[in-house]
Amino acid sequence: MWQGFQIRPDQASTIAQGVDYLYYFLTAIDLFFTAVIFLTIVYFALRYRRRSEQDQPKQIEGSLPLEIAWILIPLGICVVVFLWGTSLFIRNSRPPAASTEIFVVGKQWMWKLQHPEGVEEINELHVPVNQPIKLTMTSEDVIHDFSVPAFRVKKDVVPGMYTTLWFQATKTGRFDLYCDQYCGTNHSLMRGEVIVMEPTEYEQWLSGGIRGGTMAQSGAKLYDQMACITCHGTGKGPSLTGIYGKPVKLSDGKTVVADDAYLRESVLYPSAKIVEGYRPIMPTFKGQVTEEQLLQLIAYIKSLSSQEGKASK
Amino acid sequence: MATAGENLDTRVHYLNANYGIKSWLLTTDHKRIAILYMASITFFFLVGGIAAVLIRIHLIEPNGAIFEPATYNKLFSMHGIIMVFFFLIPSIPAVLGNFLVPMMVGARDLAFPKLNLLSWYIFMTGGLLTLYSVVWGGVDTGWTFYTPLSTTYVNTNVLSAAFGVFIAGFSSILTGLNFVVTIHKMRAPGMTWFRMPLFLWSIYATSIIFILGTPVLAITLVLVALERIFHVGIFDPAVGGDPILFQHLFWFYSHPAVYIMVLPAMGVVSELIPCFARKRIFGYSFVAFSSVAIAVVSFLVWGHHMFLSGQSVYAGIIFSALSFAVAIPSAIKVFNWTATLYKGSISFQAPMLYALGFIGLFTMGGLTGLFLATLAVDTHVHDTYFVVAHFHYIMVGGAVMGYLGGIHFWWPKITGRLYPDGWARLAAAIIFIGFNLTFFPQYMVGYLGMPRRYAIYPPKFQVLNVMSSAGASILAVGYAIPLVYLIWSMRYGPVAGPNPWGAKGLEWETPSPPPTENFEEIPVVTEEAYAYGAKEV
Amino acid sequence: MADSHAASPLAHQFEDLEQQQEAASLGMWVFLATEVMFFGGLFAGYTIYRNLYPPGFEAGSHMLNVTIGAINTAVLICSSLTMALAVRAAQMGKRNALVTFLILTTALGLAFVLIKLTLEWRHDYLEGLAPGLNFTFAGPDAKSLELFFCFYFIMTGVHALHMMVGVGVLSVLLVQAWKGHFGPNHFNAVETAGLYWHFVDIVWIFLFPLLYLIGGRY
Amino acid sequence: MQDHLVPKSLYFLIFGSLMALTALTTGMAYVDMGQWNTIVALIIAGCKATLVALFFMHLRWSPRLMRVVLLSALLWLAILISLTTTDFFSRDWTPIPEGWEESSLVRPPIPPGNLISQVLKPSLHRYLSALGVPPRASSS
Repeated sequence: MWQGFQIRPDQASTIAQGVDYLYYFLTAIDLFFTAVIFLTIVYFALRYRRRSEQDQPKQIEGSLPLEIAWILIPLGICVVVFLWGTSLFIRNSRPPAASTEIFVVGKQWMWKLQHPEGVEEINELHVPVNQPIKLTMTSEDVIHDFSVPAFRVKKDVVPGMYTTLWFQATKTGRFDLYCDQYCGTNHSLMRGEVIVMEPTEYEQWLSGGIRGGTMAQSGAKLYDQMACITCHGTGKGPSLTGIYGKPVKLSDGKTVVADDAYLRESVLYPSAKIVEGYRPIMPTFKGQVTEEQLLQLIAYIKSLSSQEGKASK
Repeated sequence: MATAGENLDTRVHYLNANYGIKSWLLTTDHKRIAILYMASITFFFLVGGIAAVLIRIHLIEPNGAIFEPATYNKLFSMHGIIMVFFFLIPSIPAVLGNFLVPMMVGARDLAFPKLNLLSWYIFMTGGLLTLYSVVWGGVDTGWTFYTPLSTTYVNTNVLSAAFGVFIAGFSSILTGLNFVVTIHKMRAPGMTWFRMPLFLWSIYATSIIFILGTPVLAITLVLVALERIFHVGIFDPAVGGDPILFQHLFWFYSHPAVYIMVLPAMGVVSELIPCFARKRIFGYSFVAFSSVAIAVVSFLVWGHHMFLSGQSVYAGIIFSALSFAVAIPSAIKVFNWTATLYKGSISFQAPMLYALGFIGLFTMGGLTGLFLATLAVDTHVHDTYFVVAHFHYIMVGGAVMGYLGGIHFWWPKITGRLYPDGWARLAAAIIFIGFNLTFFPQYMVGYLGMPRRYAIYPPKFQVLNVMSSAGASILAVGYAIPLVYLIWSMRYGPVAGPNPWGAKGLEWETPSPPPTENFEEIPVVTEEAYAYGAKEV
Repeated sequence: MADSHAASPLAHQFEDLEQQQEAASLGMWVFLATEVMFFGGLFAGYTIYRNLYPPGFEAGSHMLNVTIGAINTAVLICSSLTMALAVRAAQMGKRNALVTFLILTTALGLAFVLIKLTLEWRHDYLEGLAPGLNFTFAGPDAKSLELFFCFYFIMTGVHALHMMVGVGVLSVLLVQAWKGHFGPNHFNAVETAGLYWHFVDIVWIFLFPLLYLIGGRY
Repeated sequence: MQDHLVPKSLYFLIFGSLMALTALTTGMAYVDMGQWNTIVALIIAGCKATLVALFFMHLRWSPRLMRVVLLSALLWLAILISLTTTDFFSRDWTPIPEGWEESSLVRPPIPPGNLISQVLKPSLHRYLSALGVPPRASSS
């Protein structure tokens, strides 16, 4: 029964160890102060127990030096822990540029994952070991939460916005993936596995799984089906070539960067931000495209930029 | 109630001043209203407790021992809603606060007695409405009512449950208002701010939270209801609304609400420790101001519930730093209580055991709060059983221990009779042990990654869950014992006399049970609080 | 207990009239503090969305009728004046003046709500601007405009509800004043009701620019 | 304090000022001041509210306690609004980790001397523009 009894999950990512060290440090502080309080109370309780009903102990009002000491010592510890925890957190908040981007859509009650090459998975995520992976996540319905304890990463998956999370696995194997934000009836069944593979195996697995072309190819197909080109290719609407990641000037004089969130908004709510020099004629595609298709469209628009970048070089 | 006594009826007191259902339901006497609250919240505690027992039985099996996930979800939502809004929040303020605040300040009643009775009726209206909706049909959003789940996706009694909580909120507001005005305006001659018992300081701090926090929850629930009925879109991403705004507004109240639960318990402990150590409290003004500091700082830290919610990284850093600030006043209190014991004359009657238990459990609960304020560690343990364990240490280990300690301490004053001390000590010990056995394993299973609110969980977490459930059965026994002997003592307990513990404070200078007007004549205060041994010096 | 003292203006739990007066007025101020936070939740939401979607909010604001808004503001300020004069009459023990001013205040309060209801909400509803009921606006910024109207209806609705509660309280006071219930030593109820009434006025003083004037009208 | 009898003329003076300010704020809405329209309107509203509170609500003659109650409510309101907006307007604003390795860099490491010009300033500008205040440098 006690065999394999753990006090921590596997350390399977580059940040797991750092988090665990901080956890141990906090546990040590916790145990130390708990011990101090418990032992002092027990000692006082025995040493100063009431020996007769007539006991009238000498009164002590307090002690300023002691008060200052037990304000400053916890304060010092808090500052150390805060700085330590925050620096780790900041590091975990910004994915490295070289990350492979995988798209995650949460819906009641499953995880849908799409690799850039177009492979789609449900409740299973295959990733190569020792490579930074960036997850761009959104939800089709309620708030979910993508959590992999072995990687010590977790992030809410919120409808209407993109959240990101990144990790770099250091061990091959299968690791549990949970939905940590209560999301309705089958919340506890919204689980899966992250399968970390050697890069060569991963390539093999990928090539076996490609069905409908890459994300960008699927996006291109959609782009065709929905006849986006009738406006965006004719000058009626702004050209989409090379806009990804670039600033766009809007009709109200403001400038926004054409990132995932902006593109998503422009498909769903075209009138929200009108590009300067164009009329608000685009119909909304809300209800006509799913969150996955949106991600494919964005991948396609993104690919238009990289192609252009290559061409200009 | 305590009518057929040995010699309690020889004089007129608040319990025998008049009889009959009407004399209770229409009373404006703060002491009787306190007893009305005590009966109501005991009832709600039993309902919430039954839910807790069922939850723990269910979790013995990884696949769920008794319920479908849908039922389990309703069960933990019911447990959370009932326990938070209808037991913990009113527990000490509405019961002990109502009974003691006027007596401690040396007044005949609260400033607005009719308003006080109204608060109880509001509380019961909200409570019964919520109870109806969580028992018949149920709610499965959890006590947090997160949008858009609660507004769009679930098909259960969200509206009526939220409406019940909304109504009960006004009871909190009016109670807090009554306390603040009473403490400001009704103090007896000579009762200066720095002569007040620390219980009053903590009730005052709690009232600040009631007054300034509860209305935000009220308006948030109104918005949730409008959103659910009309789909107006304030929290709906489809219209450009942001579900995270709901979390901001919700936690703006609900984080300070944790301190509504634990601050009064701290106040109780600050009364018990000096009495049973026969010592003045160590560092009176530090303990007093730390209560107010906790109340203020508690409003600055709500974002630590949202580190991973899509809230900005910068806001997360700010909230993390502010969250650590709460640790300081909490630490001040724990150290000062411990120092009060030094060179005291310590007796171990039941209330003292609860107080010492409170210090132990609150220390453990508070220190694990540091884990959750630390961004990187919270990233791992957020929404796992680690959080569940942490807040049960604070709310059950802290607030409920404090409540029971206070009930045991003032029981002779409330009823005029003593309970069997041996049984009470036994119950305190069983509760302390049972509590730790229940919730300590949850810290461990939480760090291993088990998410909260899971009806079905991976088998690898089973050992710790079985341990927790086993501990819960001990805890349940511990809670059942006081219920029996306290009810027994109301009729058969020995007569207590005005001051069975040799305690200081105005409430002990009047007979037990006190007369309706509390004091024969309004007392004049001439000494500091906790003037133990003052005459000798 | 309390009932035995009902005839005398001093309730049993107080030592003297001054303590009772101070308690009543402090109680009302504390209650107003909760009201600040109650509206505060709405103001917080408004601030965020107004800054996230300025064009939609400004366009929405432009669809409201400033003249009616300004007239209503004036009505409320008049009612605040009559309320203040009512309290003054109560302080001086002038029963007839008190009754007159209470009637005026109640009437002005009702006028405010009626103007709101018939000239504004009804109009907005007919224009198809009521989110959740018949929101049919389809121009640019439709979705943030809908958010603006959410806030418009909820904020003015909650405010009007407070007005109605105030009108109810004042009607009760009116009856009591008519019966000669109040005197120079016994006008707490009028005073605290006055505080409430002025507070509701202040809320409107902020709602008026936030809803009607943002973004300018030029 | 309740016994303080305010002269009728003062009430009418306050009433007059409130009406004048209402007219002023309505009139100002027709003057193009850009971002300042809202700010001016709010300042006028603040003045009106202060007048009502001080004179109609007798705050001017009330004990300090009442003012403390009111001010703490406003302080709490400020806490609610400011901390919530802090989140909303720094959403796309992620700090750069210290010692971020070159191999996996989003952008090259910034020499400490340029920290202000390359990190703090643009961030501040973005923050201000999110709040609706156009930063001076980024116009045109």
